[in-house]
Amino acid sequence: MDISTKQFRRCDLVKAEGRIDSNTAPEVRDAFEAITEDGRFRIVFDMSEVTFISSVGVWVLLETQKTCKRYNRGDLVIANVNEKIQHTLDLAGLLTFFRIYDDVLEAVGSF
Amino acid sequence: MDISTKQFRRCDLVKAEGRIDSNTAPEVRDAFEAITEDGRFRIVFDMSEVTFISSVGVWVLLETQKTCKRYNRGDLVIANVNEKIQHTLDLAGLLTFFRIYDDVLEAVGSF
Amino acid sequence: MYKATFPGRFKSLAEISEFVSRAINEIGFDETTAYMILVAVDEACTNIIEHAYGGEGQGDIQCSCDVTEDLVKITLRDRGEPFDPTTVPEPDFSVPLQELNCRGAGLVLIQKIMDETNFESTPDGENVLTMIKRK
Amino acid sequence: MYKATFPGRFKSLAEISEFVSRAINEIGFDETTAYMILVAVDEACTNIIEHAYGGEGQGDIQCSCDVTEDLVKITLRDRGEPFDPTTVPEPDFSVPLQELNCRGAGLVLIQKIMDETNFESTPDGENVLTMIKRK
Ligand SMILES: Nc1ncnc2c1ncn2[C@@H]1O[C@H](COP(=O)(O)OP(=O)(O)O)[C@@H](O)[C@H]1O
Ligand SMILES: Nc1ncnc2c1ncn2[C@@H]1O[C@H](COP(=O)(O)OP(=O)(O)O)[C@@H](O)[C@H]1O
Repeated sequence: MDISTKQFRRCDLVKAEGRIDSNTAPEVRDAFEAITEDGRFRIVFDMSEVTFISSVGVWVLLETQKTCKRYNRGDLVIANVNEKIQHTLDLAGLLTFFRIYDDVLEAVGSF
Repeated sequence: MDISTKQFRRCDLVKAEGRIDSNTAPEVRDAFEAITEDGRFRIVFDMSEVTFISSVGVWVLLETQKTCKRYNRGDLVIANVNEKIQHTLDLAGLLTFFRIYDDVLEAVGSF
Repeated sequence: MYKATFPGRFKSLAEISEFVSRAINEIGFDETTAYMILVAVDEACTNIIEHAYGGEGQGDIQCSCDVTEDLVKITLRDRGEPFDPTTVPEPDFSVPLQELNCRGAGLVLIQKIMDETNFESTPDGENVLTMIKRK
Repeated sequence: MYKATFPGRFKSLAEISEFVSRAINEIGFDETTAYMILVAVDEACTNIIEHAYGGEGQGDIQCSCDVTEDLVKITLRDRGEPFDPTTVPEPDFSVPLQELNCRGAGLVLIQKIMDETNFESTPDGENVLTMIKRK
């Protein structure tokens, strides 16, 4: 799957395109880990081009969120989450673990 | 002229639309002053919808830039400057006083 | 009646999704419902690969979709370990982030998305998960 | 030959710009050159209002555009204070930001943009600025 990352002064932007399922979730995790293992814990995840996410994908986000929020050092926020994905997070009872922004600019500007 | 401002955590975004000439430059100055007088000195000026700027408009930007950069407390950066405006700044010999970004996201992310 | 067999690999998930999507297309679910059904199927197939087969490449997943005017019945069959979902306790996600145990949302989603789910392990070693979604 | 008179107010600047833009349209300058001519005209008119008239509402600005196949000649007339641009020293902008004196780019721009500029104050109290831009 296509994943791009971009480093800003105060946060990193990760954008994934396509399906995040058991097959592709590891690639997303690698992208996040490349950032957190570099000691940066403020991440914006742009989901505008994510067409599908399963619980396995959600767990990758939440493992990353745990890493980011530990010691109050950061946050993983999500931008451009479509209704269907938002509904999935909500049904699973996991929506509350994320700050969600309407667009990437708002999300980057929040750090 | 239409001017909108938006406050982010680390900077303020100002967007103006239309002509910035002797007639409208005071409105732009007011928008910047509302921010700097509030004690915020990191400003992104989105020029994507600015169709024209005269030297009077450029001076407003530079007076604001002086205020922002004083005591090293901030910066006025510009985003989405079209070629014609860039050429104007260049011809006047005033281009070097600004950090210019390709888009607002880059500019906001730079703070 | 749509029926197809897929190798039990994570790569098959996108294909199974495509297959189910085509099958339920004609019944005219609203976009969100159609999408959520694909989530349930993905969760179920992931569980088959991960838990019933204990990993990729251990066996096939057979998927069939029965579409009537006002419902779809999706059946998934595998030949992995038998399983009784009623033995799985409901996970508690209303905990602080750092205490969150990052697993166990799959069954929750399947149950919340589908109107009926039934799991049976047959004597000849087949596991049959039937899921019904009404319009 | 395009000719029009505008009140010496900053509000007129957009209208003058429109007027000159229409006039130079037919000669087919590239977009940037056409735009830069409008910058020069804006600078000159701002100076007339601000410096020749000493403020808004003190008199008119007459603008005419002579368009030939390969050049435009723009003439601006006012009846304000006479002025000799050669007496204005060139500003130095190559200084640190905080030492920058924020004025004096108008004449610089006019001179750099136009191919020829000529300023005359006639005995009957008219100031005539002629600016030529060749294709
Ligand atoms: N098809 C299956 N075969 C065997 N065990 C299963 C199956 N599906 C689910 N399970 C068991 O139920 C548990 C909960 O499943 P699920 O809610 O999908 O979460 P997860 O797969 O993330 O653990 C699994 O950890 C597993 O022990
Ligand atoms: N039309 C004019 N009539 C009288 N004085 C003028 C005129 N144009 C320019 N000047 C003088 O030349 C100076 C430089 O003009 P300019 O480069 O346009 O910068 P600014 O108007 O910002 O001072 C002005 O400050 C003014 O003293």
